[in-house]
Formats: sequence, C-alpha cells, structure tokens
Amino acid sequence: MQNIFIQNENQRMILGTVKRFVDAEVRPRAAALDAQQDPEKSFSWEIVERANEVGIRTMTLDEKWGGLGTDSLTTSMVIEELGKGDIGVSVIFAQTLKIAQIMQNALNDEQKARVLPGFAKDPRGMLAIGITEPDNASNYFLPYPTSFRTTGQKTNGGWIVNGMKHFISNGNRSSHYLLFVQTEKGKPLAEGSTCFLVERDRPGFTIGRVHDKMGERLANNAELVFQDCFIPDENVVGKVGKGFGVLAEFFPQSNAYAGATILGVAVALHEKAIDWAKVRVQGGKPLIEHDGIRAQLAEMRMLIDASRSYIHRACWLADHQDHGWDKTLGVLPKAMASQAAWKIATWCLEIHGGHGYMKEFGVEKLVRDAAAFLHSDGVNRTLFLKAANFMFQK
Amino acid sequence: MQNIFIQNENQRMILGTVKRFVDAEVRPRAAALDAQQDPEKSFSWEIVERANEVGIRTMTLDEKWGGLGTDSLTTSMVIEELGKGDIGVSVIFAQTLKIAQIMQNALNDEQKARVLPGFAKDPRGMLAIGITEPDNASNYFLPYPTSFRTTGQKTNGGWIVNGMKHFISNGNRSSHYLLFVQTEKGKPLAEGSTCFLVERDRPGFTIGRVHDKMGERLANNAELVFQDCFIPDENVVGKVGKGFGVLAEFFPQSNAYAGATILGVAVALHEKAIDWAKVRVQGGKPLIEHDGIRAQLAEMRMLIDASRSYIHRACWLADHQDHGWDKTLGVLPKAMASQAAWKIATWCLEIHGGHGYMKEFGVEKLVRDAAAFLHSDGVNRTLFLKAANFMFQK
Amino acid sequence: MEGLFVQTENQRAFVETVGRFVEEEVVPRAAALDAEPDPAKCYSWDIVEKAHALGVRTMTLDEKWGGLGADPLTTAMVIEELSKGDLGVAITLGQTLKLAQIFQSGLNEEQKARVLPGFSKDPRGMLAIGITEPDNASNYLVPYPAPFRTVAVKTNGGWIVNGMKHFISNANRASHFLFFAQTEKGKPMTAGSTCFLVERDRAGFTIGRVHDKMGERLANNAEMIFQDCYIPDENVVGKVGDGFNELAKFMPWSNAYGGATILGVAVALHKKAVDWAKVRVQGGKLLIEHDGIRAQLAEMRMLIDASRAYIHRACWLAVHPEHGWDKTLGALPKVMASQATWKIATWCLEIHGGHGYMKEFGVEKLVRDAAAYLHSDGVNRTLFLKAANFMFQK
Amino acid sequence: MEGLFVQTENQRAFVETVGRFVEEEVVPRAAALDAEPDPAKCYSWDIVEKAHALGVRTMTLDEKWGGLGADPLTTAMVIEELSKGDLGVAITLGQTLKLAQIFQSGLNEEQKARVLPGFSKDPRGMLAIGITEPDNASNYLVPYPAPFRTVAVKTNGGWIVNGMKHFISNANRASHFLFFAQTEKGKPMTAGSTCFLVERDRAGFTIGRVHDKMGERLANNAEMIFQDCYIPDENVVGKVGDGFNELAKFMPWSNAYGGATILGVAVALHKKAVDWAKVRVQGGKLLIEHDGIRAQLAEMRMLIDASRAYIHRACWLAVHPEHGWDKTLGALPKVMASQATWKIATWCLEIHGGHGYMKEFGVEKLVRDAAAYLHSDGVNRTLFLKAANFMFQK
Repeated sequence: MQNIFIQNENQRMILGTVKRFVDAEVRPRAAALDAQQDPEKSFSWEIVERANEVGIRTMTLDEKWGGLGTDSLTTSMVIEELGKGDIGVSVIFAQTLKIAQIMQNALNDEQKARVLPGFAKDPRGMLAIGITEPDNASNYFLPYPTSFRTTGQKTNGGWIVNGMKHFISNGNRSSHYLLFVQTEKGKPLAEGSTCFLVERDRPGFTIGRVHDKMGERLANNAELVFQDCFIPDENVVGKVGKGFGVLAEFFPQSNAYAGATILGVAVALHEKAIDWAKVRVQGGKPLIEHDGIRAQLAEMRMLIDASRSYIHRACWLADHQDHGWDKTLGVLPKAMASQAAWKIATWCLEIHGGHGYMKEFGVEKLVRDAAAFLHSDGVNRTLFLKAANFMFQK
Repeated sequence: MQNIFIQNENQRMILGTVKRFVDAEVRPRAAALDAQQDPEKSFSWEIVERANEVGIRTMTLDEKWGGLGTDSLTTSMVIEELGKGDIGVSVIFAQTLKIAQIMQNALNDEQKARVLPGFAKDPRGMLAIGITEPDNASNYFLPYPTSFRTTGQKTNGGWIVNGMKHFISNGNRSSHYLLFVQTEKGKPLAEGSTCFLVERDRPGFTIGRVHDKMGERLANNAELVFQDCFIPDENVVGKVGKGFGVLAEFFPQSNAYAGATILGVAVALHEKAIDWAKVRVQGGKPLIEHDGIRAQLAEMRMLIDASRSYIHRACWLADHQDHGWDKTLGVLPKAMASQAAWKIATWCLEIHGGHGYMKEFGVEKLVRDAAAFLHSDGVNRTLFLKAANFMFQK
Repeated sequence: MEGLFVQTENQRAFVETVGRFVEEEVVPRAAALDAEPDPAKCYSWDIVEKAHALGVRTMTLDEKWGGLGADPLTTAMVIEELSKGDLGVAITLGQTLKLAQIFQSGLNEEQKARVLPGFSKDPRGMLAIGITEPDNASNYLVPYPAPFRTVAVKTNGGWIVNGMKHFISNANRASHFLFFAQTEKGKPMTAGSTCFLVERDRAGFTIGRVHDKMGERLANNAEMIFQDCYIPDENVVGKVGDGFNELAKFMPWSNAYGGATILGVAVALHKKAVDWAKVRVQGGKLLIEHDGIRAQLAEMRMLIDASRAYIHRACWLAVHPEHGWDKTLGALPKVMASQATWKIATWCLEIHGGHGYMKEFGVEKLVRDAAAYLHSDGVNRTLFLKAANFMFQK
Repeated sequence: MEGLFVQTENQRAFVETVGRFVEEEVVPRAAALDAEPDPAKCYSWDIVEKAHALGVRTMTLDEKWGGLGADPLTTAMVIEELSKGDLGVAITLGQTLKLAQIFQSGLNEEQKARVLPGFSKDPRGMLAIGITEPDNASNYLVPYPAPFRTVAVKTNGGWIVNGMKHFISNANRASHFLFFAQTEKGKPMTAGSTCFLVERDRAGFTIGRVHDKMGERLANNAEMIFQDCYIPDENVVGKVGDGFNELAKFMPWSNAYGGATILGVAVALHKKAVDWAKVRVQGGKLLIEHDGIRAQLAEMRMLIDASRAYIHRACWLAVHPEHGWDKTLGALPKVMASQATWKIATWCLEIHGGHGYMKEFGVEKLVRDAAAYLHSDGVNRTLFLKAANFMFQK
C-alpha cells in the first residue's frame, strides 16, 4: 500500500535527474521554440537527444530492452515533472513512454525483437498512435457504433490501407506507430477494427499537415495519410478485428498520464503566481499579504494535491488491479486535473494583471498550454459520458 | 425608453408602501411562521389581510376593478421588495398578482364580471394556477408530447374532470383557480388541453396534502384533487383545446416575476452578509476590512445588479413587445437570478461561519429559501433547454 | 465504489460491518430524529449504544484499553461510512473516536488510568473538546494573537475557571471533556493557554443552550459554561501554558477526518441523484439517459474520488510523516471535500426539481447537512489562510 | 439577438452600418493580422481609414466638430458591434471614441479649437491616454495614496516631464494624448497629479516598445517615454494638481465601454459554438441535439443578455444620473461581462474539442482575446475592491 503514497529512493533519484534535465535543457529553450511561427520548428530534436542521454526516452522499457522498467506510478511522476518545464515536452515523451509500455505488452515476441532494440538504440526514436480521424473523435471514446474511415482491405500476405488520421501527437516525428484501421466493413469500430504496427518509411504512408496550435507547441501533431499502403500480416498487433481491445487491455493508465502532464502545467502556473505575488506591490504591500490572494494561492494548492492524489491512486491501481481498480479511474483523473489547471490558469492570469498578458512573462504561454487539455485525451464532457457508461452500463 | 431604467414617482411611492408593509407586517412574523412544524400553519392570513389593506393584493387589477393597474415592471419591483422580507410572502402575492393579470386578459367579459368584483373585495382573495402533475413537470416546459393526466370528459353543458395536480402554490388558499386539463385524449398537452376557471367550493374539487418543504414555508403548496368534478362550459377560458396558448400569450413576464422573487432573497442575503462583515472581527479587524471579503461583497452586488437589469428589461419588453421582445426573455431571467442567489447564499453562509448555521441568525432560513428557486418556475436546466428550443427552433 | 479504496481485508470487513450498522440502525431513524423541533431530542442514545455494542465507539482505543487500535486511515473510512447514513451520527461518534486518540496520546499515565477504563466500558461514553468561543473562532485557526476569554486563575492545588465555550459538538452528551482556558493574561492563546481535562459532573461546570441548527441535527452542539469552576492540578493536560501546541501535535489527521465526515454526505447525495435519475422520466426518457445528467453524475463521482484520494493520503501521511507529510494536509482536505459536497448537493437538488425540495424525499435534509461543513472544522476561507501561512511562513 | 436591445431607429440603422463594416473590412483581415509575429504589424491603418470614411471614428464628436454626437448608449452598442469582428479593432476605435468625449468635456475652448478640427479631419486620427506605469496600475484604481513616477517640474511657461508609461492602448498610433504626471512631490497621485495634453511629435516624447501580447493583437499597446520633455502651460488639462479628479467626472461610462468591448467577443464565441454544434456529429446526432450542449448554449445566451442589460443600464444612467446612478456602475459591468466571456470562451473551446485548439478554426484567437479583459480596464479583483470602496466608504 505504501506505493500509493510515497516516493521511494529510486523514484527520488529518477525525479532528480528529470528535474535537472528540465532545468538545463527544456526551460532555456521553451519560450523561443514556442514562438516559432512554423509549427514544425517548435519541435526540438536536441531536447529529445538530451533526454535520451539521461535515460528518460526509454525508461518504461524493461531492463532487458535497455530501459529502467519504471512502473506507472513512477512514470506519471516523471511526466508531471516534464510538464512543469513544458507541456509539449511532457506530451512527446508521455506518448513515447506509454506506447513503449503498450508495445511490450501487446506485441508478439517476433515483433518485439524486430522493433524494440532499434527503438531503444535510436536517440531520436519516438512513438505515436493513430486513432483520431476528422469525423471520429468522441465516437472512439464513448463508443458509438460507427466505423473508422481508415480502412484495411485484405490482400495476399497483408492489408491495403487507405485513409487518414489527424491531430496525432508525434505524428511527424516517430519511427514507429500503432495504427487503428477498420478491417471489417459495416461493423462499428469497437468490433471491426485492427491494430497495426507501422514503420515510418513504409511506402504509401506519408505525413500530411503539421497542425498549427494555440499552445502545446513544442509537441507536433500531424496528419497520417495512407494511400494504398501495404502492411504485412506480421504487423498485426493482437488479433484481427480486436484492435480496440489492445488499448483498453494494455493501457489503463493512459488517462492518468495525461492528468500528470496537465498537472505539471498547473504546478508551473502556481509557482508563477506565488513568485509574482511575492514581488508585486499593491496598495502598499505585496500581493501575497492580501487575504484574497493568499487564500486563492492555497486553493490552487488544494486543487493540485487532490488531483495528484487521484492520479497516483489511479496509476498504482492500474498496476495492481486486484486491489480495487475501477474503470472510471481510466477516464476521470485527467478531467479533474485539467479542470483544476484551467481554474489555476485563469487565476494566475488575473493575479498578474496586464503583465500576464504580455509574452515576456511566460504566463500567457502557460495559459495557452493549459487550454490544450480541455480536449486532449478526450474532451472532458465526453470523458464524463464515458465514465457514466462504466457507472451505469449503458 | 426611460421606463426600462428608472423608477418614476409613482413607482417610488408604491415601493415605499410595500417596504413599510414588509417591515411592519412580514419581518416580525417570518421566523416564527417558518418554524411551524405543520406546513399549513406557516401561512398567515394576517399578512394577506394587511397587504390587502394597503392595496398590494389587487394592485395589478385595472382601476375599474378596484386595482392600481400596475404594469409589469412596477409589479416586478414590488415582488422583489416583498422577497426581501420573505420569499413565501413574495410567492403568494406574485402568484395572485400574475394570475389577476392573466384573468383580465384571458377571461371573457362575462367571466370577468362574475369573478373579479368578488376577488377584488375579498380581503383573503388569493389565486392559483394548476399545471404541474407528479409525472408532468418539465414536459410542460419543453414541451414534450405527452398528455396531462388530469382529464376532462365532455358532458352536457360542461366537463367532468378527474385527476390531480401537485406542488401548487396557494393551492389550499385560493378562491379561484386556473386549471389545465387534457380535453383531447391522444394529443400532447400542448395541443389538446383546455384552461378552466374553477371556484374553490366546486363539488368534486378538494385539496390534498399541503407539502412539507425545506423552506419558502410562508407559502403553501398543495395538491388539487378532482373526482368527477363538473365544470360548466362557461368556465372554459379561451378556447377548448387551446389552453396551452393562454399562458404563452397572456403571460410573458411570469419568468421575470419569479426572478424578482428570488432576487429579493439575494438582496436580503447580501444585507445580512454586509451587516455581519461590519461587526465580526477576525484577526483583529472587522471582516469588511479583509480584501477577500470586501471583493466578495462587491461581486454579490454585481450579480444582483446584472440580474435586476435583465429582469427589468424583460418586464418592460413584455409590455412593449414591438421594441424587441425575444422569447428567451420568458425563460432565462429567473435562471440568472436564481444562480446568482444560490452563489450569494453560499457565500453569505461561509462569511457567517458557524453562526450562519444556527437558526437564531436567520441566515439558514434564507439559504433554505434560496434553494427553492433552483426548481421553482422550472428547473434551470429545463429552462435552458426551453430557451434553446426558442433559439434553435427544435 | 468503495472497492476502489479499501485496502486491507481487515479494513474491508470492518467497514462492511459499519455499513450494515448504518443501514439497520441509523438510516431508519434519521428522518424522524432530524424532524424534532427541539434540538436536544434529535439525539439518539440508542444509536450510540448500538455502535458501542459493535465496537465502533471505542475502535480507536488501543487494545489494552478495550479498543481495536484502529489507525487514522481506517478510522476515516469508518467515519465516511457512518456519514453515508447520517452526518450527525458521524460527527457524534467521529468526535469521540478522534478525542480517544488524543486522550491516549496527550494524557499522562495517571490520567489515562483514571479516565479510559470507565470511558471504555460506558456504552454512552462520549467525548468533547471545548475550543470555540463566541469571539474566538478563526483566531484559533489562523492563528491571530488574541487570548481566550475563558480564564483559569491559579489557586491552591488547582485552578478557578470562568467563561464559556459555544458550538461544542457533544457538549451536552459527553462524559469527559478537554477544554482550553487562558492561564496567562496578556499573552495570545497560543502562548498562554492551558488544556484541562474536565468531567461532566464537576461543580461549577454546566451546559448552556443546545444550539438549534439548520442541519446535522442528529449531533448536538451546546454551550459549556464555567462559573468559579475548580479544576485540580492533576487535570492539567500537558504543560501549563503550552497545552495548545502540544495538543496540536496529536491531531494532524483531524482535518482529514472532517473531510471524511462530509464526504459521506456527498456519497449519499450522489446515490440519491443516481437513483432518481434512473426512475424519473423527462421528455420521454429517463433522466439518466440524458447526456447532460449523465455527464454531471460522472463529474460528481470524479469530485468524490479525488477528494477521497486526498483524504486518505493525508491520513496515511499523518502517521508516516517521514514519507512527505506537509502541514497543508492538516488544513485543505476538508475544504476540498466540503466544496465538492456543496456542488454535489446543489446538483442533486436541481436534478430532483420540486421533489428535492419536499421533505419526504430526504434530499433537502442532505442539503442542509451538506451546508454544515462550509464552516465546521474551520470556515473554508479561514483554512485557506491557514494553509497559506504554512506555505508562505507568515 | 440584437433586436432585443436596439432601441431607436437611428441606433438600429447605425449599428447595422457598423455591422456591415465589420463583415466587409474587419473579419476578412483579422486572422492574418493576428498571426503577424511583430506586434506592430498587427495594426491596420486600412481598417481605421475605412472606419473614418463611414463616420465611425468620429461618431462621438459633436456635430459642430464634424461628428454625430452619439451618446454613450449608442456608442456602447457600436463598440460591441466592432468587437464581434475583432477585439483589437474595437479597442483601437473604442479608445478613440471615449477619449474624443473626454476631449470635448475636459479641454478648454482654446485647446479644443487647436486640436479637434485636425483630429476630425485626419483619417488616421487616433487618441490615447497615459495612466498606467510599471509600478502603478491598481494604485490608480483603488486608489492607494502613492504618487505617479512620471514627474513634471515647473519651469518657465511650462513643465519639464520625465518618466514613462506602459501598456498604453494606441500609444504608437495616436496623434494626441492625455497623460498624467506627478506635479506635487510627496502627495499621492489623486491629490498631486496633473493631466497634460501632448502631441505626437513633441520633442522629448518618444514611443518605447510595442508590447507583444497573447491576443487583442490588432490593437497596439506601447510605452510612452518622456525625457526632459517640455510641455507648455497651455497644454494643462483642467487644473494643476487636480486634473485627476476632474477628469474622472467625464468618464462614468468608461467601465461600461469596457464591458461592451469584451461582450462582443462573447457574442462571437457564442456564434462559433452554435455554428459548430449545428454541424458536428457526436454519437450519431448533431451536438446541438445533445441536451448538455443545448442547455449550455442557452446559458451562454443568458450570461450575454444579462451582461448587456447591465451595461446598457450603466450607459444610460451615466448620462441621466438623477435617475439613480450609482458609482458601482463605474466599476462592475466590465467585470460581469468579462467573467461571462471567459466562461463562454472555456465552454466554446470545450465544445470544439481539438478543433478549437487549431489556429485555422479561429476559436483559439477568440480565447486569447477573451483573456485580455480579465485585466484590461482594471483587474477584476481590483475592480471589486474599487466597488467595495464605493459601497462601504473606506
């Protein structure tokens, strides 16, 4: 039970490393990358390579694949720590760390042997997962019985895939992808889709637009385009027609990781608010000596700590499901943390007055970043509806 | 346009009278009446009779019927003023004042001649309207195509009515009622119901339970029970099968009146909060000198003034529809005012600490009262859905 | 839902026992007791005696004193379980459970030997603590350098106490009390007050009014009055002039208990809302099939689970401080839970429409109960300021 | 929706003209201008010149100066209309419209004759006012007895000014400015400052940085820098040492203009949300057919209409103070409107899901714009404190 609540020595060591990495490599670069007009240029391979050097990129891989074999709780702590530095950096690694965990669980031995060593060695090895389509976002979450528009047609020794995905994190930066494709027409995506492993250089697979976003700019999101793309049978992950179960089965902690990312932003905003309240004088005394502001700073702290307690519990139970895992833990922690972060963002902006609105103070970047998780990993309202389905067995 | 914004001399005079009535007759009685265990005993005929003496009970009647002929804007001001003293008192008169307006517009000349003189003279003359049924609340608002369960069967020279209504304000206290009855089976209530005028002593019409409520206790709500009750043709209001239109056509300002009632409660809470903040010392200075409390008291004021502006505008436009009446004004002002009042109730309770929770301070009564209008005159969510129907022509 | 959080077999079994007790002994009595106009009559010795028979009343005592030696985490679970049945019962017993822990830690050996055996055996043995005074509530919490008004003057072999406390839970029901009196004039309470043990029948100590409250009526709160009350030296708890700080050490989980107490009300409200949504039809389908309601029910769940995770974390860290106890955990979990509960109370009331406002449905009682913890165990704003003092070292 | 509030034929016609101008000249340019990385390039003289041609730029000038003599209520309607197209454009022109009113009221005859004809004829004639300094924002609003840092020292025939102002709307675009300088050392700004008129090309007065902002980018804010800038006595506005209070008299509707400015953004967001809800399908039906979304769209409407009613009331009472002007109307309407707008912005973003976060949909620009008025024209918390001072006579 200890593990629900505490940071052990190993975790403390890892988090120390991550914090040093964030201070040395992320913070100094973040504002300038965020300001790039071309969204592609907001991504930094330097950051990825430095993270690789200190072991962050591959930490969820088992030791036999060259990683640290971190559990979900520790990983969520790392993701939060990254989020304190920059949300985009947290997202690109959260995706990679999460998908590496899925791959270890869901790929068969041949696939693992084929993919993981290369991924582990490649200092720029990043991972992505292709689910969302322009007309299919919440249908995936709820789920509603429609099909994916990206379809796979059986052919000799494999499948011919056509279609497109959009908004995909790391879409233009990954070496390997997990891709969800409708392989049985006329069935809803929950029943007739298959998960495929796709390599970056496969013919017929190209990258479309890189999306130009309000914030979270250090992460790239892009379109994945498939035109008569042949994917061989040996790239089927799990069973044909059972793609949908791959995620549900192998990735209960995904939502809590998203919660950890946005929680990092909340912490960064809280720190900004405190720092400013300590130096800004209003009516003859620093803001932090004004009752109203003091109480608000404490309320932010409460929202952060309650969200973190919930996220940690979800992560621990995801790894120890016999202790009382409940499916709502796979959808609600992100909603909690993102609501908290948005409230904190609003208050932080208010506390800064006009200064918060000017780019040089860095607050407005955090507000733009915080807005991302009102929708990322599921619009909150959609997640509430999904949780309701678990609660009331629609 | 003046009339949207100002109180003229006539209004000032009327409001002065109402305020004196509230101070002299309502405030001294309210706590003791509220504390009666038997809900029937929470009602006071003395208050009604005193109100009658100063002309409040009949003020919306035209002068020719013995009233003051007040317009909707003035009436809403009076209703708010009553609500500052007690919500229940505001409700019983708001109902009577409103239904008197409807009767003047919707009754035919014979009906008016039959009913209004007696109502005007009777110092205990109160009015009620019977719509809500146990299974039919929001269906009436939205409207959803179900029937009323209270049905009228055509017979010689009239109708035989069976069924029941519940939650009816003034249900057990009125001399005259407007009653909505399904007169065409198989049709939804919006298309096949008829409005009837019913006198208190009509055979077959009895009063059921008086509801035991959380608050708003100085008003009685009761069940109306009809067992083979004969109602003659001459008591049909408007046309047979067109009952539903009676309200929509003749009473656009009903929602704004409800808003005025709950706004009165908000004002009373605000006053309590200010008075307490001026005397309660925390950390060596009165609460009102603490930034956080000061700012909150001003935010309450803002919510009150914005709600009042909206209510007044709705009332004025209800009487001058060619200046830009919009149907959302018939559903949203109450939602605005009741949300504001509930927020103010919560803050007022918090500001009072434990004292607010004790019955002797009167705050807890106001909180229980404020809760009433989260549902009265339509649950807010239902009203939003109704407004949406107006906005998007479902 | 509990499955999420119950950790050990022992805890699970005991919480289930308490759950049965609540179903059988508390729930059937609660509405009638709540409705008693005389607040003293709202209290039930039957419930206390039944709780005693099951071992609940004494569960926090060490086994050598006849208890179960329950730790704070288990105790918080039990308190929440009690509160699902009735808030007042949870407070009555919860206060005793908490004070029994303090008695064990804070009393000297002679005092323990004198008090605990009798308390343990007495089926009506209840405990209370007297801190709050009419002019001294938040001063104690924040803390502001004011003295207590209740004063103890040294005399031969003991102290003469004069003054009064109010709002004291269990005051008129307890066999033993702790209370604070100012023993050094001119000093603030934190530096010049002493904690005393007092027995119910001591001369000069009487019970004043039993407070008439909005809700939580099954618990009694009353005034403690001291008129030339002689208390011998051997009843001093801790050191003269320093009882205050010493005692604080033994109560780090007190705030989390407050959180657990109100959280049970949130769970009860949530259950009411779900049950109603499953039977109430609007617009031709059950409320639970309306998107807006479904999402709201899930959001309530989120708020409950995040609050509980936070409360449990606080309880666990309170006894394992070396793993990261932070003083804000002694101020904020109650705030989180009470804010969540108030939001849930509002939504539950809205979902029930007019039915929620009628006494027979039981919702309005829960709303009145929920209001208690906006101030109980410290007004939320005051606790934010207390936490801020921990965060920013005023 | 406007039909609700437009009162006279003249107003209606002029607002419609402005609406066409917005559709034709503002909307097509806004996204590209917003995207300019150099804040100075976000400004468009084309828009200003087009507005001039239509008479918008000078509409608040009396007819004898070539304007339309528009009253504050009409002007507020026009500002809201402009803001529906772009917040920055509304600010650029709104600031000029407001200052033209002040020039007419506050300048003496010689000053008016010197300035207004040229301003009226110049198609690029813009106005600005310099109050805010890096260490003096809320001190001006609350007011706290601190001096301005910008100082004017008396010399022969005039004053030598040194210091700087920042965040000044239109600073780098205006032909004429008002600004405040401390003329009596040791006194607070309210007692010892003087208002000066300054022309753009005056020696010693230069423009510093153009601020790089999160949003409202089509308006420029910049620093005003004074280095031994000589200003002649004939440029003193009002009295030496008392300009501050005198000027305040002329601006009672300034806060309501701020409210109208941000309200236009709320209307634009609402429209985006409605449009999207009408085309986006979730779970097999349009979003607008989902209860939760429908109700939310109506709640947005409520917040908009209540805010507008409040703003219009403030504008009208500002020019008819004898009918009940209250000073809180000079502090709170902007707060109401900006809180409403921020809530609507959040909901609009949530309703759009990931699409709202991508720059091409235009929602994220509106969210960045909406954030501006959490601080513009006064941080909301500061304005609450200002209103509280009016309410409680600090």
